[in-house]
Amino acid sequence: MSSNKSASKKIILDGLWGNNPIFRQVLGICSTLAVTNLVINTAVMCAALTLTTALSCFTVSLLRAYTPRRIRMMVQTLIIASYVIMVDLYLKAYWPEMSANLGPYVGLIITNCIIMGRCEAFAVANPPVPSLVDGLFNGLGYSLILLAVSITRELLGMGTILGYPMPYFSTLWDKWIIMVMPPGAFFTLALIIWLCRSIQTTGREKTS
Amino acid sequence: MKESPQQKKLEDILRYCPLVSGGFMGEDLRPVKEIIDTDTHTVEQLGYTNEQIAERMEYIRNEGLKGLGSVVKLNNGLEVRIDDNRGLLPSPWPDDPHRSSKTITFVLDTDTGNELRWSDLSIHLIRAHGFYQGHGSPFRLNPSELISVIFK
Amino acid sequence: MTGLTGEMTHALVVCFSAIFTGNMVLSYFLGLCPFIGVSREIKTAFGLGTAVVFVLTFTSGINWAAYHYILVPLELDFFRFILFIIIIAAFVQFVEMIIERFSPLLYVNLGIFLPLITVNCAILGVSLFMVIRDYSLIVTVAYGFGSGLGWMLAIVSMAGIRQRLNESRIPYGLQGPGITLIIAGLMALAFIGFSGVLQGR
Amino acid sequence: MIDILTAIFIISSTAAGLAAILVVAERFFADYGECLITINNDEKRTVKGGGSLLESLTSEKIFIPSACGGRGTCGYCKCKVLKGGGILLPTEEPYLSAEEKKNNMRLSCQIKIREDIDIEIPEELLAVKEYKVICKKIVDLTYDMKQFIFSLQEPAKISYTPGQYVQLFAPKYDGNTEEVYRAYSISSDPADNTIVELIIRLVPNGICTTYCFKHLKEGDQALLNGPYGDFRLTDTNAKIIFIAGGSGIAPIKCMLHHMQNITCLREAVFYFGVNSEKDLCMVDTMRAFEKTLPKFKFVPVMSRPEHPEKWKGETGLVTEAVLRNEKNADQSEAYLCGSPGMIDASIVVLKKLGMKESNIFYDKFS
Repeated sequence: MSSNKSASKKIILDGLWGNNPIFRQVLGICSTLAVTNLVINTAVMCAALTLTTALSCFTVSLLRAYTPRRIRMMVQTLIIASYVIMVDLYLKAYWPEMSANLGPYVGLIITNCIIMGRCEAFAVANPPVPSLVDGLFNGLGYSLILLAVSITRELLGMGTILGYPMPYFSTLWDKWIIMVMPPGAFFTLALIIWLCRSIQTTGREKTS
Repeated sequence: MKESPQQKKLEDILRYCPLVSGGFMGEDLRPVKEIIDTDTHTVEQLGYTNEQIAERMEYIRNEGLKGLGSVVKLNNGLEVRIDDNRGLLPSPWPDDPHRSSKTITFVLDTDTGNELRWSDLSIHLIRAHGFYQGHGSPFRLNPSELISVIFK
Repeated sequence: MTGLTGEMTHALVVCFSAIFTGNMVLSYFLGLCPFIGVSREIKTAFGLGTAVVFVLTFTSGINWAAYHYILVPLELDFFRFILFIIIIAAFVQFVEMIIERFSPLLYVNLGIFLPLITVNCAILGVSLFMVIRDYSLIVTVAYGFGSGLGWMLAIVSMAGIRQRLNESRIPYGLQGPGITLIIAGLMALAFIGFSGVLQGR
Repeated sequence: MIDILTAIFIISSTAAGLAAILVVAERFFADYGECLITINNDEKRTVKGGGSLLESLTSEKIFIPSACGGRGTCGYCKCKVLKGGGILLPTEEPYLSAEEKKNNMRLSCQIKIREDIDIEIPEELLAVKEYKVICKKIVDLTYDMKQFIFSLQEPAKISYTPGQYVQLFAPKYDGNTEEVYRAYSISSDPADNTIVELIIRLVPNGICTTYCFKHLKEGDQALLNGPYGDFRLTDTNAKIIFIAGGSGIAPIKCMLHHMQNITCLREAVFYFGVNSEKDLCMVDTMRAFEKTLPKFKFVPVMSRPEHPEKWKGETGLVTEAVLRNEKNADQSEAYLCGSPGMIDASIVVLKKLGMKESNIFYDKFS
């Protein structure tokens, strides 16, 4: 029990920090960065993505013994696509205007590189439960960074978080329009990646 | 990181390379470009260039070669021994036809007791690509340690 | 006849706006992973760009046909994701086989990028936008070609800038993805300058 | 319920249809049919098209040297392609000199066989065969050198000229993920053609030597292919100067066996360079040769003896010993075997003694 406890501890730490999908693997930024101008959009998107990653990794590793090598990629894409369609239909049914806000980006979770990456790198060669843990915590590591991006963008751009006006930012702060527009997303993400990588290397320098 | 096919081919060769046992990357998961950037960055911070380092390593190797396998004492307290083997090692970089002889240089710094070893291929990889190999690889050279030994 | 010319002008406007005002990667963030990873030399970037233009133009046309002739009559609209992905993957595999068989030189310059494209968000993104904006066939193909060209323009100019940055000293934390995103941000700012020119909707 | 079934049917039928198109296309496109390889326009081999030239030749038991496992980064597998090789690919460009490109040399691991192809390879490569062998005996010569005696199984006999080498196959073992071939000179007596004897020195982190020293046991099966190399004795009767260091003694021992078999009366002296007493080996075999070959002299040279008082023989570097003992060498021939550094140093000394460059033979495994 202790060995797989430390193993899963390593998977969790890797997913969140050591091998973080955004600033370490630099994968899967496409579909979510577009909606980071609003924290609520990003939260829904990240929840959908984390759910899809965890469940897809779980299913892929369940079927890993039966999928022939040649069509492995095709089978993985179909599994991911089916989960994404479930999420899409759920949003359309229970939260129509959010689904309208997100537009095609919910569908684009299918081609999100981090899901295919985790399935290909981990789920294909590991038992279901660790794969589920790996998918879940990679999704969480991914969501943390993008939530940080969206909070910065919404706060500086619109002075609100989740739509509620913030005390200082909504009154005295003259809004940075650039944060609402696409270049703002690039700059914010770049700064956060810079911050995280510097923290990580100074840490690693001491240990190695 | 999504990489171009050429980059992927280089990564594949360096990780599972049939030239040196254990490959050139040890158990370092970082992409090659990042390893090179980090090492070049440390070298720059110490005020040297890869070219100077490669030249100095070559000088020490040639001094050691005169001993034909026995230990040669350099003036600054370094002891050099060459272990020469037949055959040539091609460079793993995809478009780099350079070949280096299987000569391994052992350097012992008598004052600090540091022992370093590098092959001719290591010298070429440092000069041409700034590649000091990944952590855990048998021929990994830590730039700061290397500079402290060879520029004594 | 006027219907046709109207269509053509609409197609041209959409194509032009897909290159500059609504650039795939700079304003819709689609295809960002290969954009950051593969933009180190101009030669590889150009190869990948041409492959994306080629694949985008054909797959948008095929996906339009599949959507309007298979899904809409049978009201299977929500299956469009799976159908588009299968068509894109099959098309890329098919083209790779043809190129490998008939022209080894083209394969070495273009064909090796094709596997990289099957999982590229931009290709699926264009097909999904085509469905949302409800374009006709000619406009869809023009839109596909335009967004492919826009993507290529972005990655080739990024490669040019990064190649010049090789010698400059970049703080360690910013090397790699960090500096690429900052350059992309600056390019996005520049492309916003075009927004007043054409608003192809 | 009906529309769920139709939905599933429609999607799976389109998916199946596309998959069928791909499979048919694959069969049609990837099938190049049977292609004929003509080698040095007399050997004819038919192979299935589509694979690389190197793979097809290896499957036809024709072994072209390669170190990088067909990845196109070592440039060892060059061969001349007269017809049917297709255009020169950018991946081959850096490995071919302008002159090689002119008489259309190509990298055989990068050429894909699409049609009939004529190639030209060195004649000796055709004589190369693959031998299944059993490791009969392992003898410790020094702390880092071992003698491996392999008895041939299938085919049972090997014919080689003294001085040639074979490639030993090192399979995957823990710590090594790639199968590689490494070259070692044959040191056994050519008269007995059912065994092959190799002298191998441990190279730190070498893939094959680690396999031989740690994983190969007596009675194990192994794979060899060969013989390779054109390092051999000339049949003049000029005086011979052998110079070797470390495992370079192997081909020279083989040549001495050969001279003993044909009772050759050429004058010969063998300078064997070692570091210290613990590196000295095969002294009794060499003394035995001195008895059977009247004009043969064995001169071990020790650069750093641990007990100088006990050591009577030559000291210092092997090149210094040659300079001391040999006077004019313009009529004699030299055979050098060992590390590239030692070979270069010996060539300089021999030239100083007046030896012509054409009379100096060496095998650096280039």
